[in-house]
Amino acid sequence: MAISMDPSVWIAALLTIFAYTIIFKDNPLYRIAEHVLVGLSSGYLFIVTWNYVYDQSVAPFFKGQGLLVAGISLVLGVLIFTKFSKRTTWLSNLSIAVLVGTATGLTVRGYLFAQLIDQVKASIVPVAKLQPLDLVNTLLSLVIVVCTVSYFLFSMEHKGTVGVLAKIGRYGMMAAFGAAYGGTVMTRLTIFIQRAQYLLFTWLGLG
Amino acid sequence: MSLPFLKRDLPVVIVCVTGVVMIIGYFIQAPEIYLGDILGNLSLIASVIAGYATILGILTLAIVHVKHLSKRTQGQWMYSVLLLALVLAMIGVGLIGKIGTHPYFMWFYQYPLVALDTTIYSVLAFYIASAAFRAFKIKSVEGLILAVAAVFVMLMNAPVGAALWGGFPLIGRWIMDVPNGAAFRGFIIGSAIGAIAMSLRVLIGRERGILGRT
Amino acid sequence: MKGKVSKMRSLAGLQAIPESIGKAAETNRPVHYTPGTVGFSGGVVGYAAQTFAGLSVLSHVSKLTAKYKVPLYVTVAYGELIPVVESVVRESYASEGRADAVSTETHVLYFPIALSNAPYASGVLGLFERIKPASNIMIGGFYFEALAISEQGFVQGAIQIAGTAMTHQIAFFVAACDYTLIGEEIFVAGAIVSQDATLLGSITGQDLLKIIVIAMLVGGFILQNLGVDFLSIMKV
Amino acid sequence: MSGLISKLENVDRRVIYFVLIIAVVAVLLNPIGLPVPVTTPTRRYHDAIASLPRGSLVLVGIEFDAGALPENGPMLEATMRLLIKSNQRFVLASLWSGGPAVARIYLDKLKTVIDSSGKRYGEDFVLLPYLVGGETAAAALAKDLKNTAKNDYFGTPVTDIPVLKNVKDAKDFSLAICITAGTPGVEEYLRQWVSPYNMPLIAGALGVAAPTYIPYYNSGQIKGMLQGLRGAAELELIIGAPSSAVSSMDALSAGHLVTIVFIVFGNIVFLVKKYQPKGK
Repeated sequence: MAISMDPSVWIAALLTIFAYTIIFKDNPLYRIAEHVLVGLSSGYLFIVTWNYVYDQSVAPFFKGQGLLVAGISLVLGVLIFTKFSKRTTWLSNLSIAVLVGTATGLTVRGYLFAQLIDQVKASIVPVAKLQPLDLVNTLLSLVIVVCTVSYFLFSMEHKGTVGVLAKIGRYGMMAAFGAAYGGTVMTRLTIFIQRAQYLLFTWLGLG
Repeated sequence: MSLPFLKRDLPVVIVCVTGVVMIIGYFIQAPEIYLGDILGNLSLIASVIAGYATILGILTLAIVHVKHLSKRTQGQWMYSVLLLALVLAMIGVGLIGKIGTHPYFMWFYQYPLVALDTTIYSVLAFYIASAAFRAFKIKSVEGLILAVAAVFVMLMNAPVGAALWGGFPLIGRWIMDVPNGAAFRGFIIGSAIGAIAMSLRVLIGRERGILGRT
Repeated sequence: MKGKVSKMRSLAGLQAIPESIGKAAETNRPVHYTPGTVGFSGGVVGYAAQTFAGLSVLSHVSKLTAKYKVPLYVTVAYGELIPVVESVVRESYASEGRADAVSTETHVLYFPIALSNAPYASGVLGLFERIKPASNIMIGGFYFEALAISEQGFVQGAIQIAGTAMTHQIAFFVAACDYTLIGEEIFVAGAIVSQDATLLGSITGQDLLKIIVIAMLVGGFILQNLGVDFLSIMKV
Repeated sequence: MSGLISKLENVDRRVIYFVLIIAVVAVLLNPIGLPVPVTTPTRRYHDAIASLPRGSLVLVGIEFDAGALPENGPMLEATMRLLIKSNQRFVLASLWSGGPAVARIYLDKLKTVIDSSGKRYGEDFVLLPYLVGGETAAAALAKDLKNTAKNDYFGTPVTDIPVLKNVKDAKDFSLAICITAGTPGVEEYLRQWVSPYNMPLIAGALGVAAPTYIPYYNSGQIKGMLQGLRGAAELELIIGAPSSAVSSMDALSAGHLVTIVFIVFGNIVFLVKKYQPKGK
């Protein structure tokens, strides 16, 4: 294979190299890459977003359907722009309030069920039929879960029994964080390897 | 209604009402009450508001750079020109024909945008190595646990681990399953309780800062 | 309840905030703050609470920067946060009697999230090279930029305080930052610094709930293995 | 001596970056071919598909977009190969706006495999369009597929598509597969497909996310899991179709080794400094 003759590949490859220079030092090449990325992303985001808000809050008026929802969306959406004037900025709070309220409701739902109750249930395991090693692991897991939750007790200092539990909980979390860190190396390297393959093979035509 | 009420308290009332409707809607699933429709529409309205807010954000960003340009901020204004030109170019080609389908728009997406996006992402391969070099010094019991867990899991993931010693993947797997699984379970339980309490404080208007009040 | 303020365990990360802003004042360098990259809605079901936590700590941080007369840069990744952050900052400065300094000393910068968080990350990386913050405080929900920004903050020599409840990212904050708020700690941070009796009371409520959860875990485990079907009781 | 040690302890991070670049590039250009042993979660992922009676209907959730192609893409490719090889019927669906475009990349790539197996679009598999609404859409799809996606990706009404003829809701599927780069992803499937319908679920997860899904795997809510590119490489090897994931494995090993070597090196220097006799 030989070096690529495709101008598009050259642009992608050069921008890739420009962006990588940040790991050494700030320099004009990185700044170009940064501003190209932010600029293109903003334009892309504008198009995707405009497409969506137009469909939901403007188009219904031409079709004469779903006027109520579209009307409310349009009014609340446009109110956001009142933040540009000090006198009217409080109006944007009304739109934000709808966002906050909806998000809060979803948060309570999402956390209460999927996270809290399910995670408690998953720790309660029948052990009668387990192999000895699995039994030990199951009990150890329960201990770590309980200790980690105790670590998050705020209204008491970590002393005495609570102190011991919290300490074990913290050790457990450190093992978890180490594992999460180590497990991430693969994903990060994967994407770097993919970029390296692009530069070496697609662009330079080596290998 | 007085203006102070509209300014200070109406937003709190709106937060409370919409939030409560969202929560109740989850528990009451009786078709005759039509809460389902209200819920769906409320989520839709919220997503459209967020859409307009995104446009506000892009406008704000553009204003910052127009200011740099008009003031000729040293070492910045020419980058601002580049940025503004590309925002306009992207929007321009995006609006041709059926929105967001023009070949030029796809080209901007496929070559410069995806290349830069994944490159910034992959910069982490470097940062993760240098942060590990610094952070995984065994200065305490906690540091020891952190470093040992990280190394074993890395040696479980990389094929080279098993090639060096068959025990690496086994121990790595055990760390993943037992301490990692259990501690994250405790972490999630704690965070869930905290998030729910935080949300309830927001619903009753006690949490500062959320609606810009201190 | 009024008047009696419950005593809370101290969080090292919170105590470090005034110190790091003080250092910024001494060295004449700015403070960077971010309330995370999940927004209210743009992120996902359930993550908004972390943004709330970020905003509630911002109100504390901006009062301190107003007091110490330190320039404050707040970066956000969602448009809806711009008006909210601006008004938090405005009110904080007003409460310190420095309303006039908002337009010169504070900057709310928006970097978009489009295909991924990369544009936001690249924007903040570049910003750090230019402003060289002395203090970098990040509280909220984060994705991969957590490590990118904190490693860049380290290179710039900032004192870094970070907290998140994101399971995927907390490890990087622990590794790369000077102080961390882990998981639930971010949800109580704002309440602790406010010293508001009602909010502190709600933290005691959180603790009570945790004790109940522990009792359910241990009791449920024992009952289930004694033949009482605890799991089916828990079906809601 | 102590001057040298502090220099080593504070080694410039750029040295680390440089070594990492050299190691990865060198191995990419000269692959070694280290063995890749198959792990249990991958084995169970494979078995969940391979042990289904032939002709079972499987939902394949493509919950990622172009950004996650390096890691999720090979998982999808190997999974589709396995589905074809074990004679299953499947529905490709996505809660991510970029998902269907990703699916098309792999449908094109596997065209010869599909053609030679005699599988036909519409009869054995189908691609649904992007389903807007995240978790709500996942729930709606499980409850009433044909009213949620009225047409397939190419605009054909779903009522005219043979593979969907007798499909009403989630109960008509034998297995759900979620290959994901985040949210919406595994958690949405757990809440909307697994809990209400008792659907067996297997997942393809980014290496970064896999640890956080371990609780679900341990509790049996997820039956099998591909963890990162490594998982994809293992699956490629089990089904005898080594592809891009397998060829990246050596570079992955090199990158991991560099990181570990620096951690160990950092600690040696740190310990030497700590126990070095004080004073001159």
